[in-house]
Amino acid sequence: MEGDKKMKIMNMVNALNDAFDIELKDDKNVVIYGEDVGVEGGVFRVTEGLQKKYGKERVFDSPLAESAIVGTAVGMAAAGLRPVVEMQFSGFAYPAFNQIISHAARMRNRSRGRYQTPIVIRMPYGGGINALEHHSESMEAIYGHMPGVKVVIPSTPHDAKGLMISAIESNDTVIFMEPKRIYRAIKQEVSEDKFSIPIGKANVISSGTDITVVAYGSMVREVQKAMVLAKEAGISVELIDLRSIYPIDRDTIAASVKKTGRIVTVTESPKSFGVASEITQIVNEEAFLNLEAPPARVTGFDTIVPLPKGEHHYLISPEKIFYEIEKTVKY
Amino acid sequence: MEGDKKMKIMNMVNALNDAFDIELKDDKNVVIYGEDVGVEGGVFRVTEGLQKKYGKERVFDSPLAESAIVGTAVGMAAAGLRPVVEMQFSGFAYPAFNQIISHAARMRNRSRGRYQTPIVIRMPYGGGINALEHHSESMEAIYGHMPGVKVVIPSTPHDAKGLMISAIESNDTVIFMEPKRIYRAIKQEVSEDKFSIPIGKANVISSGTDITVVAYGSMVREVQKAMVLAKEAGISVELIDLRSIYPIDRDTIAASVKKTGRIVTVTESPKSFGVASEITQIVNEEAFLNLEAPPARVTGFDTIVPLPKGEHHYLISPEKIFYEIEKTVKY
Amino acid sequence: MFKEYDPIEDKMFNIIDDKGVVVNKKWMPKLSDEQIVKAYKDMLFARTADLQIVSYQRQGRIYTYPPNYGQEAIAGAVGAIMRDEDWLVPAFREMGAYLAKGVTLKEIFLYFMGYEDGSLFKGAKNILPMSVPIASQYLHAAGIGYEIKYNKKDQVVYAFVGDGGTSEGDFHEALNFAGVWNVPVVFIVQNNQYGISTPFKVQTASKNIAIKSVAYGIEGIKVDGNDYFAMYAAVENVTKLAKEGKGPFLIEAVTYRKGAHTTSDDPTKYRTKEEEEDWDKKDPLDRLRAFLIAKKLWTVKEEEKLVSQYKKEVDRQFEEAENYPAYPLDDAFQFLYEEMPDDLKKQKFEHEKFLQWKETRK
Amino acid sequence: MFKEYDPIEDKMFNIIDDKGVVVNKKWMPKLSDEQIVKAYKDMLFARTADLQIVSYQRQGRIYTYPPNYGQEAIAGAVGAIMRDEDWLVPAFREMGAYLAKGVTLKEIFLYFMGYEDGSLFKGAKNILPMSVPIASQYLHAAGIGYEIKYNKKDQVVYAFVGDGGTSEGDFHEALNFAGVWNVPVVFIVQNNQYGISTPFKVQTASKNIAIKSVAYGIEGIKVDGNDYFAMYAAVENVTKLAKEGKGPFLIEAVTYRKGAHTTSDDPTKYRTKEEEEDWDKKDPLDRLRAFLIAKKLWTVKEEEKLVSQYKKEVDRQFEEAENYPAYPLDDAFQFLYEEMPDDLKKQKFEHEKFLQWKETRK
Ligand SMILES: Cc1ncc(C[n+]2csc(CCOP(=O)(O)OP(=O)(O)O)c2C)c(N)n1
Ligand SMILES: Cc1ncc(C[n+]2csc(CCOP(=O)(O)OP(=O)(O)O)c2C)c(N)n1
Ligand SMILES: [Mg+2]
Ligand SMILES: [Mg+2]
Repeated sequence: MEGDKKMKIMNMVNALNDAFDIELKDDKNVVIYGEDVGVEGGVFRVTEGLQKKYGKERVFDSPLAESAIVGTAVGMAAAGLRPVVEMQFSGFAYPAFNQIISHAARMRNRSRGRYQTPIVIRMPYGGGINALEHHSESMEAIYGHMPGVKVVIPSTPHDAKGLMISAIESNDTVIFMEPKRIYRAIKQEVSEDKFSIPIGKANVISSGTDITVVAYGSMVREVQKAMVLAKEAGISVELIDLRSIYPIDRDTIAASVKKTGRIVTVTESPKSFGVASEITQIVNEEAFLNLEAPPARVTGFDTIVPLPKGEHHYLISPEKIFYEIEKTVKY
Repeated sequence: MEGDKKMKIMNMVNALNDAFDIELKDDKNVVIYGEDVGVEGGVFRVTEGLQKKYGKERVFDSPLAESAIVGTAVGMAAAGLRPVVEMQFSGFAYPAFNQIISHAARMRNRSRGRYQTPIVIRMPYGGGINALEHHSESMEAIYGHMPGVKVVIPSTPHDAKGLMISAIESNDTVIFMEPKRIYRAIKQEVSEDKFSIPIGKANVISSGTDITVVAYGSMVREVQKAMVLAKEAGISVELIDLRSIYPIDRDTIAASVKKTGRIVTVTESPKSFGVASEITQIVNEEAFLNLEAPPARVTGFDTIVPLPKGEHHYLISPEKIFYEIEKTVKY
Repeated sequence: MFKEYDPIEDKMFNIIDDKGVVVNKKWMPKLSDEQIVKAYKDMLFARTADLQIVSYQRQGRIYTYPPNYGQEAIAGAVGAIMRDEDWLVPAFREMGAYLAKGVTLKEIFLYFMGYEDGSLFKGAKNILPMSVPIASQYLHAAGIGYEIKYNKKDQVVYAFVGDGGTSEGDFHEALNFAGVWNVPVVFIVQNNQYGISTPFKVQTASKNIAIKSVAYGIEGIKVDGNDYFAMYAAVENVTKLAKEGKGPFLIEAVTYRKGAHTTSDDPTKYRTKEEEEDWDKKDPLDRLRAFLIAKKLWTVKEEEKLVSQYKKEVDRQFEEAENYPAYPLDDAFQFLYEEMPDDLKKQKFEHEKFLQWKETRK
Repeated sequence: MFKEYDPIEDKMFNIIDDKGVVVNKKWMPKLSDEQIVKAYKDMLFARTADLQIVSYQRQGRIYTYPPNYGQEAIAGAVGAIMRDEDWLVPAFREMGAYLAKGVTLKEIFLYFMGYEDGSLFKGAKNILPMSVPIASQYLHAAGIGYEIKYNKKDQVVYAFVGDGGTSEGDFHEALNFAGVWNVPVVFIVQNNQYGISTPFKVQTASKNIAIKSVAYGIEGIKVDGNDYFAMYAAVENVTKLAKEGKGPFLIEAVTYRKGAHTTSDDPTKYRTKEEEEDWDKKDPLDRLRAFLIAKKLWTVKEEEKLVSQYKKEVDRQFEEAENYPAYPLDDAFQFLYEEMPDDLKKQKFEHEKFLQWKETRK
C-alpha cells in the first residue's frame, strides 16, 4: 500500500511522529493528549512539535490520571472524535484498566454498533532501558485476552508508521504498544508519504525451513541476532513478526509450522499465561500432525522485571533464543 | 488435613461463611470489608452474620471504590493485619487492577521480603445467573499472568472452605474467585472443624484412561455432566480440578496426560490467551511424545458475555464438552 | 444561586414544601400550567411503569431491575429541559430522562429482559447506553463535553451518578478534567441516601456532595431532589450557564430510594420503617400533586383514570418486548469489531458446527 | 489554624518572609536554637547529597534520579516531628524524611543504582518503599491508619504525593476513606508547581490543593512549603490533633522544584528563566540561613566547612554503594512468594541450565 516513495531515514520515534502529523493534517477529528505529550512532546519526544503545529485544542497535556485519559477518550470517540492517547509507560496504564476493558472495548457491542470507539491507546512497553520499577513491563497478553480491542506492536520504524496510520483510521479501539527500547535504536528508510499496514496480518521477515520463530516488538531484533548464531549452526529459521497479537494471524503461523514442523515463540512478558502459550495452542490446533518437536517458548519469568542491576537476569538474550532454537531443532 | 469430622450439609456460601467465622475467631488480625459485606452480609450473603458476631471494626462496609478497597488492604497488610476484601463481582474488580498488580502483588518483592501482603481478594465470577453486563465475567487468566499473586478457584463447598482457610493463612496475596453460579447449587457434607487444602495442588476428581479433562470452578460440574455422556459413549475420562491456576500443578497435569495421551481444558473465559492455552503449552512441554491428539479447549468466545437472552450462545454446555472430548478421543 | 445556597454552609435549595406550597417565590421557575401538568404526567407515567416492572419481575417475566420509585422528579426535571441535541449520559436509575430523550419503555424492557438491543434507542439522539460500572460514565460525559467545545456546538451534557458513585476515583477524575477543560457538562448526583445497603454517611465524611465541587474549582449546589420546581430551576440555571461557556456544574439532588436497590434486594435488612415513613412525606409526586390540586389543575379522579390508561400502555409495550425475536448467534459476535476478525469468524463457525452435531444427535 | 488560614479563601500559612524575618509570631513554633540549627544542617545535608547525585548521574554512575532541590523544608519539617514508630509513606521526592527515618544515603543510592536492596531500609522502622505509580501510596497510608486505629496504637502516618498526584482517582479515594474511617494520617502534597512538564493550572481548576479537603469532611491547610517554620508548625499542629483522634489532615506545601523532574528531563522546554528566578528568592535554605545568621547562630564560613565535610560523607556512602555485591539470580525470584512455587523454581532451574550451556560455549 506504499505510495510514491519519498524516502527518509527515520527511527521509530520519527516514524510515529510522522504518522501523527499525517493524520492530524488529514482528519480534523484526530486529537492527541495525555501526560506531557503537548508542550514537551512526551517523555520520549514521540509527539514533539505537534502542539506547535496543530494547536492546543488538538495536541494537549492532560492532568495526571490514566483512567480519565481513556475514559474521556471514550466519550470523545462516541461523540465523533478520534483520540490518540498516551499512557506514559505501559506500567502506568493499569489505573485505566477499567475504562479500557469495560468501555473502550465494549461500547460498540453494548450499543449494538451505534457508537464506536476509534481510540488509539499508545503505551511504550518493555524492558532494557535501565529504568525504575513499573517502567519495563510487557503485559500485552492481558490486552490480547480482552474482547473488543486490537493489540498492535510494531518492530521497525516502517511498521510503526504504517500500523499507526491503520490504528488511527480503525474504528476499533487499538492498544498500540511501542517497544521503547528500540525507539531510537533502529533506523531505516521510511516513506514520507501516507501508507498503511493492515492490522491482523503477520509479516514473514525471513523464510526458512528448519524452524519457525514467532516474535513481535523489540524481540524481533533479538531474534535476528539469534539467527546469526543459528546460521552458524546451519539452522534455517523462518521469522514471523506478528505485528498484532489480536487479531492474531493464525494462517501465517500455521502455514509456517506446517512447513518447518518446529516453532519457538519469543516474548518479553512473564512466562505463564502469556502470548507464547496461545501460539502453542494455535499450532496444536492447526498443525498438530506436522509437529516434530514441542512448541517452545522463550519468555521472561513469572517475576517482576528486576531493577537495572538485576535486569540482565530477566532480559532475553540472543543466546537464549538460539539455545531454545537449537534444543527444538535437535529434539 | 481434615480434623475430627463434625459434618454438616453446606453449600458454598455456607462453607465460605464458615471459613471466615473460623478465621475471625482464631486470628484477631483478620478483618473483612468491602461494599455491602457488613450490615447486609454481601449481595450473595457470603459474609452474613459476621458483623453481628465480630463487630463493626472487624467486618464492615466500605465506600464504593474498588481501588481503595484493595489499596487500603495493602496498607493494612503491611502494618500487620490480614484483610479479606470483596469485589462485589469480578467484573467490578478492574478499578482495583493497579493496586492489585502494582502493589498487592509486589510489595514483598519490592521490599525484599520486609513487608508482605496477606490479603485475600474475593470476587464472585462467571456467568449463568441471568445478570446484567459485567456480572458474568471469567477473566482469571489476567490474574494468572500477574507475577506475585495466587489465583484460587474452588469447585465445591468443601474445597471452598479448605482453600479459603489456606488463602487467609497464606502470607501471599490470593485472588479468590468464587463461582457464583454454583454458590447455592451444590450441597455436600463439609466438616465444621478447621481444615485446609493446600494451594497449588490439583485434585484428581476421577481417574480415567482415555482422556484428561482439566477444569476448575463452575466448569467442573459441567464436565461431570459431560462425563455421563462420555460414559455412555464408552469413554473413560480423568477429571482434574485445578483448584488454583497459579501456582499451577504441572506435575498432576503432566502425569495424567502421560497416561491418557489426550487432553481437553474447559474454561468459561474468552478463548484467546486464556488458561486453556497455558495448559496446552504445559502438556507440550511435559508430555509431547505422549500426545495422541492435539490438546483441545472448550472455552467461551472472544466476545463479551451476552445479556441473558443471548447468554446460552456463550455458556458452555455439557454437550459441547462431550463434543470436544469425543472429537479428541476419535482424533 | 450558588452563593445563596452555598454547599459549604450545607444549604439546600428548595421551592415547595412537603405540602406542595411554594416557599421560595424568588426562584420559582416560569412554567406554564400546561408544562407543570405535563411534568406531573411524565413523572406519573414513569412511576406507573416502574411499579409495573417490579411486579413483572415478581412474576419472573424480567430480570433484575433497579426501581426509580421516589426519585422521579430529578430525571423529570432534566428531561423537561434537555433538548434532542443535548447528551444524556445515564447511570441506571433515571427512567424519566430516558423517556424524555425518546427512548421507549419497550426498549427499557428489552434491556432488562436481557437483550442488548434494548440499548439501541432508535428514536433517541445523543444518549449513551446504561453504564453499569459505577461512576465510569462520568468520564465519558467529560469527554463528550470536550467534543462539544472542540466543535463549538450548542449542546449540554447531562450526566448521572448515585451517591455511592461519588466515592469512585472516576468521579473525581471526571470533575477534575471537566473543570480544567471548562466544558458544558451538568453532573447530577442522585443522592438517594444509599448505595445498595450502604448509607450515605459510610460513603463520605463530607457534609454533602455539592460541596465536592469546590475541589474542582466549579460551582455546585445541593437541591431538594424531591421538589420538581427546585430541580427544574437549578437545572435550568446551570444549563444556561453551561451554554454560555461557564463550565461544568455539580448538582446534588437529595432524594430517597423508596424501593429496593434492585428487585433482588431487601431493604428491611438495613433501614428502618420510621426512616422510610419520614421520607414518604417528601414524596415528589405527592408534593407536585398537592401543588396542582391546590391550583385546581388536577384531580384525584383524573389521576386514577390516567394511571389505568398508563398501565395499559405499559402492558402493551411490555408484551411487545416479550414478543421480541430470539437472540441470534450472530449478535453475540458481530458488534465486537467493525469487521469480524478471522479468528472470531472461526470461533463462530466452529460453534455452528457443534450446533449441527447437536442437532443430528437428537 | 484551619479557620485562620482557610483554604477556601486561598490563604497561605507562613511564618518567615523571603528574607528570613519572622512575620507571624503567633504561630512561631517553640524550637530551641539547637533544634533550628540541626534542622538547617539536615536540610543542608539533603541538598548536598541531592546535588551530588545529579553530578554522579551525569558521570553515568547512577540511573535516573528525581532531585529534591528546593523542596527540602517540607521533608525536613516532617522528619523533625516524625517518630520512629510513626509511619512514612513516601512518594519519591522527600529525601529528608527518609533520612530522618534512619534510611541511609547508601540505601538511596543503591535504589537508584538499580538494586531493590535499596528499599530494605535496615535501620528504619515503619517506612514503605518508594511508590512509583503516582498517588497509589495514599491508599496504603489510609490502610495503615486503619490498622493504627484498630489496634489503638500511638502512631501517625505521614504520606507524600505531588501536585500532579492529586489528579489521580486514588488521591480522592484515599482521602475519602481516611475521612470516613477518621484515621490518623497526615496527607502532605508537595505542590512544586509541576508534574514533569505539566503546570499546576493544567492539573486542576481548583483554587489550591488544600481546599480539596472540604470534599472529604476533613481539615486542610495551605502552607508555604519553603518556610521551615511554617511547615514545622503546621505538621506539629496536625500531628497533635491526629493523635487525639481528630482524624486525617491535608497539608498543601507550596514549593518549587528547582531542579529537573528527573535527570532525564529538561525544564527549559516548559518553563521560563524568570519564573525560576522568582522562586529562587524563596529558596527554603536561603530563608532559614538568613534567619540563623541574623540570630548569629550560623556563618557562611561554617557552612562552607560543613558542606565540604558532607560532600565527603556523601562520596563515602556512594562509593560503598558502588561496591555493593552483584545482583544474584536468586534475588530475581525469591521474593515473589513466601515460598517459591514449583513452577517458578523450574523456571529458575531452566535458566541456570541455559547459563551453564552458555558457559560451556565460551
Ligand atoms: C464499579 C462497580 N462496583 C460495584 C458495582 C455494584 N453495584 C451496583 S449498584 C451499586 C450501588 C450504587 O449506589 P449509588 O451510586 O448510590 O446508586 P444507586 O443505586 O443508589 O442509584 C453497586 C455497589 C458496580 N455496578 N460497579
Ligand atoms: C500512575 C502513574 N502515571 C504516570 C507516571 C509517570 N510520572 C512519574 S512522575 C510524574 C509526575 C508527577 O508529578 P507530581 O505528582 O507533581 O510529583 P513531582 O514529580 O512534581 O514531585 C509522572 C507523570 C507514574 N509514575 N505513575
Ligand atoms: Mg444511592
Ligand atoms: Mg509536582
